[in-house]
Amino acid sequence: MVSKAVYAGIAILIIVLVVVAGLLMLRSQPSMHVSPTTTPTEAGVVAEKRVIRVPVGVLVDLSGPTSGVGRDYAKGVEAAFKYFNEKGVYTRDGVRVVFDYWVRDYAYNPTRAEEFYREFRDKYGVWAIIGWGTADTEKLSDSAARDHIVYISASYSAKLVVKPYNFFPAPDYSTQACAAVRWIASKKPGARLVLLYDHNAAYSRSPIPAIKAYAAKVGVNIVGDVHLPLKATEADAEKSIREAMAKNPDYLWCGNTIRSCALAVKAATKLGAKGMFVINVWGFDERFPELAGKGSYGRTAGVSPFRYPETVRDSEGYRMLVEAMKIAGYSDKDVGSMLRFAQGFLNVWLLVQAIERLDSTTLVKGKGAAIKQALESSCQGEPFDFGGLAPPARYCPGRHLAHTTVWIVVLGEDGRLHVEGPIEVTDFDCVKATLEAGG
Amino acid sequence: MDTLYLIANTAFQALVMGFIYAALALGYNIVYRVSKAVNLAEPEIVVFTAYVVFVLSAYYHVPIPAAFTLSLALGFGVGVALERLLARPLRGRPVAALMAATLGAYYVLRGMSMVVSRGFEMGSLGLPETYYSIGPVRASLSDFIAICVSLSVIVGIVLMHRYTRLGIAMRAVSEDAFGASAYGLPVTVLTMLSWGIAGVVSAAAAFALAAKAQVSPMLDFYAIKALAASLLAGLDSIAGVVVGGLVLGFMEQFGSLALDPILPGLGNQLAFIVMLVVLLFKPYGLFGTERIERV
Amino acid sequence: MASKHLLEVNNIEVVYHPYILVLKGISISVPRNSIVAILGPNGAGKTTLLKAISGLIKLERGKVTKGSIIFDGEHIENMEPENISRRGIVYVVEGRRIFKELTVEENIEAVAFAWRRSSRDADIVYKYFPRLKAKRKVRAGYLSGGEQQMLAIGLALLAKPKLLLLDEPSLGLAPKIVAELYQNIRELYEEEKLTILLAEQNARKALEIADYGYILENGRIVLEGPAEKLREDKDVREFYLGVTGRKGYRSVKWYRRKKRWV
Amino acid sequence: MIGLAGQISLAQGALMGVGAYATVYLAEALHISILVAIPIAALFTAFVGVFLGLPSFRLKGYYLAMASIAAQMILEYMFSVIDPDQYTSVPENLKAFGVMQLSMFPMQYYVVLAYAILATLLAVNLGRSAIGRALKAVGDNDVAAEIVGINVVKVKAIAFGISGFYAGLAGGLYAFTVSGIDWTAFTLDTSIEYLAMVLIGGPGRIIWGSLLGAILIRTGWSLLETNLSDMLAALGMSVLASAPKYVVLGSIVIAFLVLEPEGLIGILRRVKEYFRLWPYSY
Repeated sequence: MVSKAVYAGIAILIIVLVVVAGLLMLRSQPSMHVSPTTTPTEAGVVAEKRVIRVPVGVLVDLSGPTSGVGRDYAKGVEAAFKYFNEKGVYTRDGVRVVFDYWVRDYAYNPTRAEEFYREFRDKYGVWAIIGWGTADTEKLSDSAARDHIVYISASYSAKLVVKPYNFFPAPDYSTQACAAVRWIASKKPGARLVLLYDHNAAYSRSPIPAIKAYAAKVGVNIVGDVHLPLKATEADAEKSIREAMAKNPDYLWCGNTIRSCALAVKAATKLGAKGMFVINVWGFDERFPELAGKGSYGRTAGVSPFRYPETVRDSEGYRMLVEAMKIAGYSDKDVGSMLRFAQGFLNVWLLVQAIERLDSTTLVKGKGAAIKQALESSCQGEPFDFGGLAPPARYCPGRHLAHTTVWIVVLGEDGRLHVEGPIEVTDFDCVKATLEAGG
Repeated sequence: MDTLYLIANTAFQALVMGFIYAALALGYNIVYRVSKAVNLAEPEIVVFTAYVVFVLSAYYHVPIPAAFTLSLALGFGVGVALERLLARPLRGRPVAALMAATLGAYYVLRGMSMVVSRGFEMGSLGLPETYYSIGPVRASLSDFIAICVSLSVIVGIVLMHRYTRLGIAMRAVSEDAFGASAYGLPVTVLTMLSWGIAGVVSAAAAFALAAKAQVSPMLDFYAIKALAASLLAGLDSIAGVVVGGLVLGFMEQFGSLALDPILPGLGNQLAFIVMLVVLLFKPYGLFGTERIERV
Repeated sequence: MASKHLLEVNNIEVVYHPYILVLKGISISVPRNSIVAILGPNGAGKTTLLKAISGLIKLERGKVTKGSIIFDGEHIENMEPENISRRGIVYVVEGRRIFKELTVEENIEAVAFAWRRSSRDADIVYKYFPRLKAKRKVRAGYLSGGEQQMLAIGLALLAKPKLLLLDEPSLGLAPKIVAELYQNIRELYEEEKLTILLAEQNARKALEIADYGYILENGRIVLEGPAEKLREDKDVREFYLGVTGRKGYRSVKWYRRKKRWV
Repeated sequence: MIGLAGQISLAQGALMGVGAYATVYLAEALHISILVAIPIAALFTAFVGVFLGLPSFRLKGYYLAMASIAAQMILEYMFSVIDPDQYTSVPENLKAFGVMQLSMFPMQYYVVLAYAILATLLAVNLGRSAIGRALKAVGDNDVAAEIVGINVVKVKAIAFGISGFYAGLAGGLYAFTVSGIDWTAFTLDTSIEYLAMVLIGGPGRIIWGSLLGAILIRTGWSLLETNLSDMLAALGMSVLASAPKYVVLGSIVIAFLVLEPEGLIGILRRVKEYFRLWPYSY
């Protein structure tokens, strides 16, 4: 009995050691898998080619509470890297740039994100990070500034607008929400609006102060402030909708993620609640009609700072997306939402465009700081162009607000998405309102 | 708004959720009866089987009833595997060891759900949207599906335990495995079968839950909440889960109705407060036998 | 192959997880169609011996480490308890092990399920223990001690045992009930052609119906012999049957000079 | 940490959160250095720990598991109420001690190390003290321990207090090392991970077992995580990046429980024993 256990113990130890050793060996191989360093297309040029390898960390949520949208975003990021590595990215002086990237699933846990951040910084010395959520990005923003790492996130939190190294190719949540309020005001002056969101979640809360401030300005009456849990069941959603119905709203703002908002719209259909839903950017995409059912047709709209890829099929950007999907080996079936895919792709594209503006010496010498400079050069100069997928973006030092153009995507009676807008809020600084409300 | 309307609808939703919680709690109790341990892997069995139904129907176009049946079979398989791999080798060791091992299984199952779901794709089961008005109550097809599935599972299990020889033998084993084995009852097989049945119950509850809350990795949260129903009923009670589940459902729905304006979200956490209170004052629940070991 | 003995236990040692040695080299044999009694004080190892034979020590992390147990010509040491009971050894556990939450009828159903017996077969219980028939819808936990013991033995009967292991059937029962119970056991033995291995502290009663007896102390067999011989043995009389032949224990304080064979 | 007195606690993550938030709020309210606030917050967490342990004073270990799950979820909710924006910044100026600024890399490391060594020393001595022995006795069999004359309730209360204290300490140190705390770092998953560490390390050996388990899981987990992620990414399956991690860790926990309940420590001891006796097997 005892000796059996000894053998079992030794066996386990050996297995553990072998696994660890194997992993270490794998690790010691430089990650060359990303792409070949020479391009056969330039046949004839026999001279040795210089290649700049840019290390980039990617933080995504594939197993946590936001994985429902995080998955397509991660695919977009990955496909973008593959696409650009294959197509070739060159600095201003024509030196080839190849990205080495490491994808980490931090499961929406900021502590994990911080661990991976350290790994990126200390082990790989990354120059840039393509990130994800609000809490983690805000948490890491100061470190990123200190370590001169450009941080492009999928969180469009207003707090990140003023952080020196944080960028995103879209207006912030509150600017988007203000656009929604403006759209509501234009549809029905004096409209009654109920806010539905999770009162205990950072993402859901972030645009609320701006909405309240701007609504007062444009004459939209906020008649209710109702809690809708992120982890809702139909029963919970119904409860919230009943509470909202009591306020007799013309419009309802849903500030949660897609699952929770879809349940809310479903519940509204079931209870025969009136009013149009206007849904925050992460709460609405192409999958919404399917998730919320036919009852959502004609009564739902989503806020989007991007063109839905399907609506701009003849654009340059869409062509690139399709090609990136092909290169990464994804079929249409693999990507649930092209919008999320595009969001990931755009974040990488922004990085690529910044690098293309630099010459090789500046890039190698300045690393993250140089990329930041390049991004901020758009303030006075040429904006970054996204081939029709999103409006051109400009970043000014101290205020990284790409643009203020927002579309409202209405789910029509026919079950198809109709784009309205663009809407620009020029008469109010929503970022400032948010920052002042909760510092 | 009409108070009657409000109360009737809240009560109806409480009823639906109550039955779902009851079915989830039943999964815990069946395992507890034979192995005297709480199967902490159940929340992930729920996620796993719910995803199986979703993936089969959404990607492979298997009709929902067939996908559901398959998921039941899979739930049975998972339950049996857990018994074979965890409960049997750990027989005779402290119960805490088995519970810790089920936590290990929780991890394994989560990994498996990720693979099955291709990285937690979310989705709805795509049940037909049909709505009914019964007096002041608005009900949807998914409400009825949730009630029917969970209720039929509970009733089925109760009847089985009451009237079939297999069920009676299971009750015998749950009361005294040692004695049962002395009389030649196939304790090992019955224990395995119980775990398997618990898996089936969890899979059925998962379907009911998915009908009400869509398919997502968050489903485990509700299964953890159902522990409160299980405790309230008494861990070794079978029919008591109905009361436990309904109490929880009503408490949660009316609780969040009353509490949300004051402390948003507290209503959804009431289950855990119930758990603590039950553990402190009535650890054997409302219907559990008081044989629970005391210090 | 049928040897004279239905059961032979050869020099076994039993260890409880993982180091506690409980039985130290015990050998007994049980001839077909006989009642063999194992006597001894509390903690002598009687129960452990029966558990070793029935395989139930496995559930308590015990193990037979030496020696062999041969039943009907087959080695059964360290087999799964279910497999042993399938071979016809049925163990009526000490302390009236029945399913107290179930009714009498359900108790019978459960065991009948295990042996795939029809309800008609189940009537055997009521045949030998007619007292139970009136209480078939009563929860077993509410039966009297004697009735519970009867039910326990009745349940064992459903298994059509070749060898019935009875552990302390008289424990905690009133003398009158004990007499009735032993009467029933005797009838059973005669009519069903059973072989019974009986562990008892109540040596007087046990030796009344047994053919052969072993006396166990501290995990060893200290004395054995045909029942009538044991009944006559001086030491047995003194220590187990309470027959001192002297003026009475009050004056002697016999328990203080209790002799050990080991 | 958790192996104390044979109980399973799944609230360790939340207790760590209590320690972290208490540290920050204390330091801010009293304008004291975080380093001073850490032990006070840890004491506070110890009280919370005792409170959480209340149900198990009357009941067996597995009931504590359930009570601790409930407590974990309630605490999680409370965090989400006090910190709804999921970010409570830890002011840099409170990280100093006297005039020494301690928040930068090498100093930060030394501070944490110092605390860790102190804590371990404390734990080692605790194991040898009368309380430590009483804890073990209760862990083995609380009924028997009571018969021997150990005040089981008191000992259990102490056990929960101690485990709360250490969790609080860990939380405080965590707050010290980061720029801001966020309650999603203290979830049920965190608790489960800590439990796994102890189970793999060796539940009986409180200190060395947990230490070994913690080191192994931390390094092993991150090795698994990074390498598997990269491998799967190379295969174009990065959406599944986390799946193997969960499967492997879960399997290891199960394997240890089933095959080697004494954990790594047990294996090490037996291997040591084996080689000591080698080449004779007895």
